[in-house]
Amino acid sequence: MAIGWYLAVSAFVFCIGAAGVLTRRSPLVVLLCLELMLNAGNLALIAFSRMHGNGDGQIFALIVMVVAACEVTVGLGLIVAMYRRRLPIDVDRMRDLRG
Amino acid sequence: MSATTYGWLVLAFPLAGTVVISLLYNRLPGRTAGWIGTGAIAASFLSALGALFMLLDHGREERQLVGTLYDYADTVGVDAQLSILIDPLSVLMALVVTGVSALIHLYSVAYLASDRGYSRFFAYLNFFVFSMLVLVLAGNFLLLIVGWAFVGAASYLLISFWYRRATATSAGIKAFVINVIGDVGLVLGTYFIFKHTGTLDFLGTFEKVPDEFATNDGDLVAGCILLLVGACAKSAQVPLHTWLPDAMEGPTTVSALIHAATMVTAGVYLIARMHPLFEQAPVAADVGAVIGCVTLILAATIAMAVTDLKRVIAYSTMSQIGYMVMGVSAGAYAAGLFHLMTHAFFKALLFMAAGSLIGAMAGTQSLDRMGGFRRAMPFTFGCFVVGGLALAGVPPFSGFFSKDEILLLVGDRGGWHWILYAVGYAGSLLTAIYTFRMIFRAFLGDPVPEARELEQGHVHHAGTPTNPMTGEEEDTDVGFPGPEHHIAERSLPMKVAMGALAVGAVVGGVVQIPHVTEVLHDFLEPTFSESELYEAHPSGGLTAFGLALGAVVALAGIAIAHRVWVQRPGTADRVRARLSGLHRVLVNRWYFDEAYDAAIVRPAAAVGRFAQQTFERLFVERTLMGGATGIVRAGSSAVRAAQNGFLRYYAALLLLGLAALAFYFLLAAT
Amino acid sequence: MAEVLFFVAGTGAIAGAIGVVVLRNAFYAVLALVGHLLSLAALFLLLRAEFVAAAQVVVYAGAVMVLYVFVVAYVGGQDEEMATQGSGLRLAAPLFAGVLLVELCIATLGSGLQAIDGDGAPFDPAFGGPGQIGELFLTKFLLPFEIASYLLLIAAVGAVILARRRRGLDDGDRDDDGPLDIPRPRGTGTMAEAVDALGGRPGKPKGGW
Amino acid sequence: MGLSILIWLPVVSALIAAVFPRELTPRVALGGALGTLALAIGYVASFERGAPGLQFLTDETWIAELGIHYKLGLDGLNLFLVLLTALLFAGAFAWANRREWERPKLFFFQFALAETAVLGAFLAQDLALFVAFFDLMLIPFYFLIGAWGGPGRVAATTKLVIYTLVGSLLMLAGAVATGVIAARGEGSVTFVLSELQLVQLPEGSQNWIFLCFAAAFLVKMPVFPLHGWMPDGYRAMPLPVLAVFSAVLSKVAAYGFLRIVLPLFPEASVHFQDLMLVLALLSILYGSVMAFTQTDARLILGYSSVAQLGFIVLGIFALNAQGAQGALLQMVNHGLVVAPAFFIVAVLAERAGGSEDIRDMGGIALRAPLLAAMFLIVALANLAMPGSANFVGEFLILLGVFDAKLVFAIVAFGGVVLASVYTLRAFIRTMHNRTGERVESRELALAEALVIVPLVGAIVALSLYPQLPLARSEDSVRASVRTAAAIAEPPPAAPSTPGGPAAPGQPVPPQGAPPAQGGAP
Repeated sequence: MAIGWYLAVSAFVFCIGAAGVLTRRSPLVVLLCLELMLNAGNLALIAFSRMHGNGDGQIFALIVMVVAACEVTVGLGLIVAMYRRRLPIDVDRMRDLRG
Repeated sequence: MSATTYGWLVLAFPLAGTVVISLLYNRLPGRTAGWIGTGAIAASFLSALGALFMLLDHGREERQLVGTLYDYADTVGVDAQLSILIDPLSVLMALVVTGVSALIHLYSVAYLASDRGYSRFFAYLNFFVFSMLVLVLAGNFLLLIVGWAFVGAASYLLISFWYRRATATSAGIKAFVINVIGDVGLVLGTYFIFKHTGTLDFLGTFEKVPDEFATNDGDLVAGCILLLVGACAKSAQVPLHTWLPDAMEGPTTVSALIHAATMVTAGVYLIARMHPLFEQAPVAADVGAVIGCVTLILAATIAMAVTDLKRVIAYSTMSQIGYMVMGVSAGAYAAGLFHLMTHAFFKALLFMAAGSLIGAMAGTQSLDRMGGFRRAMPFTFGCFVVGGLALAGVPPFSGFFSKDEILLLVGDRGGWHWILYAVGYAGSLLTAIYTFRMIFRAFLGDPVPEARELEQGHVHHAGTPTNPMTGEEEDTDVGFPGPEHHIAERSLPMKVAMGALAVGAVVGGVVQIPHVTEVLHDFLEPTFSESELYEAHPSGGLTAFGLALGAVVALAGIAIAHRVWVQRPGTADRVRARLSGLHRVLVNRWYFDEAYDAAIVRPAAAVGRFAQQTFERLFVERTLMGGATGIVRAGSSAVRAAQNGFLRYYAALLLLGLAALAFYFLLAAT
Repeated sequence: MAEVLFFVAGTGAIAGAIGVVVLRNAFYAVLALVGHLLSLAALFLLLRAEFVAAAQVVVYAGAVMVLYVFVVAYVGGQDEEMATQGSGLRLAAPLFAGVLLVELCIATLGSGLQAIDGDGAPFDPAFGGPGQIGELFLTKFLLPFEIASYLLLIAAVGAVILARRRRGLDDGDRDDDGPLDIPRPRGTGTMAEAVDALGGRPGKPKGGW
Repeated sequence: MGLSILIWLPVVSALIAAVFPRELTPRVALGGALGTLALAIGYVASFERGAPGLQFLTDETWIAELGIHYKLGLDGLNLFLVLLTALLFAGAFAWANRREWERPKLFFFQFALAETAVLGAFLAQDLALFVAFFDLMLIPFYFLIGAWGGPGRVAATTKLVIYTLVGSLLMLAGAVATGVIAARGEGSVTFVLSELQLVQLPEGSQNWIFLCFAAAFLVKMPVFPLHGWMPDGYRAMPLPVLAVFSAVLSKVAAYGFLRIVLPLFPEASVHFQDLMLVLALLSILYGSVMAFTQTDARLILGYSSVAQLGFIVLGIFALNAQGAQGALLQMVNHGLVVAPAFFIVAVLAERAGGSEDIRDMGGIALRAPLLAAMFLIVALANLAMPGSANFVGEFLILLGVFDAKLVFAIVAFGGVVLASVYTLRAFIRTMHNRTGERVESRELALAEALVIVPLVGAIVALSLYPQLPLARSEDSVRASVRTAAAIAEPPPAAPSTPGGPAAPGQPVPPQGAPPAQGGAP
């Protein structure tokens, strides 16, 4: 398959993820949508890596995975903390910038 | 040791005295501080003598020696070094300063014995002498300015020595500020001269002056007139004289030392030192002569009217310095410096005698309250009369020779200088009158209660000490004249000091009798070797006429005073009643203070108030600050509106930005 | 064969993604993401990135998603309403996404890169294997590798601190005075304040010299 | 490497101090500041007088793509300013040791960070690095005032930040523009000062970039009419912070003119000379008049600083060697005077029942002769009494202005007279006259004396031997003003006049080249 196809899939997934971030209100799902976008990026990276026959892209993808994992742990930690303190699990209702 | 080494020693002793007394101020028992101070000045005097002898060892042509310690500020074309110039002029000044200072220190040892600030006083006084010596020994303009300002600061410290008195502190600040104006004149004048000569060194400057400047060159005249501003401020010449009468707030010995004998004569020294400049700029020299002349007559008239004992002497000082300034400006250098020396003797003597008198009056200074002290204080009376005779210019006292020589040489210049000559003799008449007015009112007539008390062997003491100027009760902790008063009759150091000065006042004139002993003239000749005016010699006939006229005028003045205040005691009141307008002008000192108040002080204060209340608040605070904060506030509220905390809104903006960026790249690619 | 696989996996990935976005129940959304990730792993394999594909399955679809599931279970996977506020945004969001998609497609199609139409570089059997990855990580990318590991460590510690139950919080005992603890006026967003509802003591130093 | 130690030592030692128990933190931080001072003294001692160009050079590429270097160096311009900074910070740390601070670790960290930033700004020889350190200075002071300040600190901090930030942003824009415009001909961007000096910017660009830099510097000093933040800021700052803020930070700005503006934008400096001189004069007169009417001791000193900085600007924009040399000396002098003056104000306020209003003071000299003597020396130095180093500074400044623009010099002398009025007024109203109601006259305590007496000793020492800094700074100062001076006053046919051997428009050799000597003997 031509590399272009992979890139197209990547673009689709990225945009779906972006739309999800914009429309969903649960921070959990927002995090999931962010994962989608990151994975779209990963797909593009690996496609280009294949295109050039160079392993660097794969390394990038792995590091993105690490960052994504960190983001997930911290994000989920926050969600748990919010839940503990009986705060609403809803990004629209968490607008008070003064804590 | 060379002459310059002695010169450095002259400076070192008073400085060491200051440092030692300051560091040990609270550990010195009794009068130790006073003796240390006196000793330091005496040692300095001996060093000055050493410098004199070493200088006399040199040939006439080599009597200008420069000693340099290190580079003070030698950079970007400025060549200021820490250097002193030893020549006949500076040695003469150093001798007069240290000699008179040593005696006044001696007097102060007893006079201030009960003052709580005893150590502080001697630290200040030694510092003053050090400063004065820096001034007269300085080898370049920068060091001259340093000494010039140091004496101003020392004078400030000593005027406001009794710092709990508001009158003293305000007099101090006035003196200091006027002296700073003088410093500014000096600095600016230096700039004008430095601009052409490119050196601050005295000898280097004098060498270059004839080559760099044409006669009456604009910059040179400006520079010299600015130097005159400095001289006027320091020597209390019109119009910068108003601080001197107020300076009498300081202890009497300070008045004797600083405001009569030494500091105020610095202007005379300056003009003499700068004579190559002034001779190249005769216009400026003429201005100086006129200023001196105006001052001598103006001050003499005021001295006729004031009744405060110390202020009468202060105005008389102004008047006498007027003679000196007139003299040195008109080219009578040796005569001017001669008068400086004799004046130091007799004026210090007068102040000391006045101090003794004030001691007997328990601090009161008004002539109206004094009288009949002749029998109670014979020694003081004697000294006062000797000083008064010298001041009035009665032969053969010292003032007779010096004052008349100034007038002789001024008259010898001819032309319009005859006006100065005539005014000088008019001033001489007034001098004799007001001097003996003082003597007659204080010592003759019926004894006042204080005098009677003293005749019975007891010095009068006021119950509660008060400030004689305001009547305000003293804050009796420190910073007021001590509770006990001292008079010369009861105190050996005071007696010795006054006696020595009295001898000087009587016989000081012999060093320079025209056509007979011209010791001073010969001695100073190396300093003024290039001067054309220095060699001027009035003819024998003119000299004889001048001396005779001087003697007659002085005796006439004394006779008038005797008639008005002794023979017909009511005369003064009648004259005052008839000339009430003139009297008011004189008592108010020609309204100089009021004029300055209206012209400078009040407008400045008004500008300050306006700046603070209106300008700062309206412009800086409202317009600038308000404008800036307004802009920032408006901007921040716009930004704050975007920060609504609505997370998805942020994300949408991000995405929009991404889309826009991608769009840009797409466009850029095609 | 590859084409078939690609279309199956690609469709799976896109479907999974759509599932994540549209499913209201968070639990189902997580499951959809798992499906998406697995499809993506297949795509990675097609691109000859064996190691990344394995990591994707093991780390991502396995470990990370388990974490998600736990949290969803803990928080409670209640259904959420779709956006109520910002209805303009509700329209704008898909619009922006669509615009971006169009742009990306144009970029892909109109790209001047010739290689994009090819199958990629000539095949090297070692490419994408753990050997190559490991060598790259320990030579060329050693520093990023180390930094990433520190990042992980910090994130782990951070997550623990965030989620732990705080002892003594109610006493207003704030452990400050660390060298980098920034002094700030009350109410600038410490967690303690958020929970304490600003009831704590005023934490200001006195004015002075 | 060596200079990096000097810069970063304060902040590192503050971090170490934070490890110690909180009782010990201030002591350890003070130790760090004293160590920095010792290091600075060492540099002054080993500074080679007369050697051309920068010494103790550190030059690392920081951001290669932008041509930004981490370049540090000492020369005559910054040598004594560095020493001054180290000395005054050590004094301020010692003063801060006298009282308890809330959150001491944080306080001393911020304070030390401030020292690092100031030292960095003085030593930076790269425009971007200078800008970075210059802006870094704001951060610790923001916290120091905002968190530990007195009443009204929030408004004061806001004003301060707004003013300085506007200036800083303008300066940033100017710095970037300088690099970019200078690179247009060369191809590669560089921010290293010595290389930027080789490039002649077009005059139009020079003019607006000059204004950007001038805005930042004039606000920081502050100079009339950009001093709006000063009264509130001075009232609110904690005293040790205020002492270094007033004494050192203003000097960074003045130093910026000599280090950056004059060599890089000589044509613009000449173009705006009159404007700057007028601003300087207004500062002198306005500051003096305001100082005369204030009763808050801090504000008297604040406005007096406005006037003194007016003199410094006056000297710099005389655009000749005398003026610049005087300005440089005056920077050191003013720093040395104003810091002990603020400490003395603190001492006085402690004796006047906590009030800083001079109307509540009076008669404090009564039982405190040492305090009175110290204050007197500081006061006399502040009014630039001849014999003090301040006088030498003013003498050179006014001499420079006198040569360049006679009228300005004459007006400026009015400021000299006014300085004596307001300084003595403050001295008399606090120390002399009748004792104030709540005044309790006490001698300096040992801890107070340990800070004030050495600083006053430094004033006296410098007064006795001003040649010490002057001799070391002369060559650098000449190099700094050479181009501008040549444009302002084309030299006469004989090129031996001091200060202007280079022909107008001729590019200036880099700092490393030996400066052409003037005709001074």
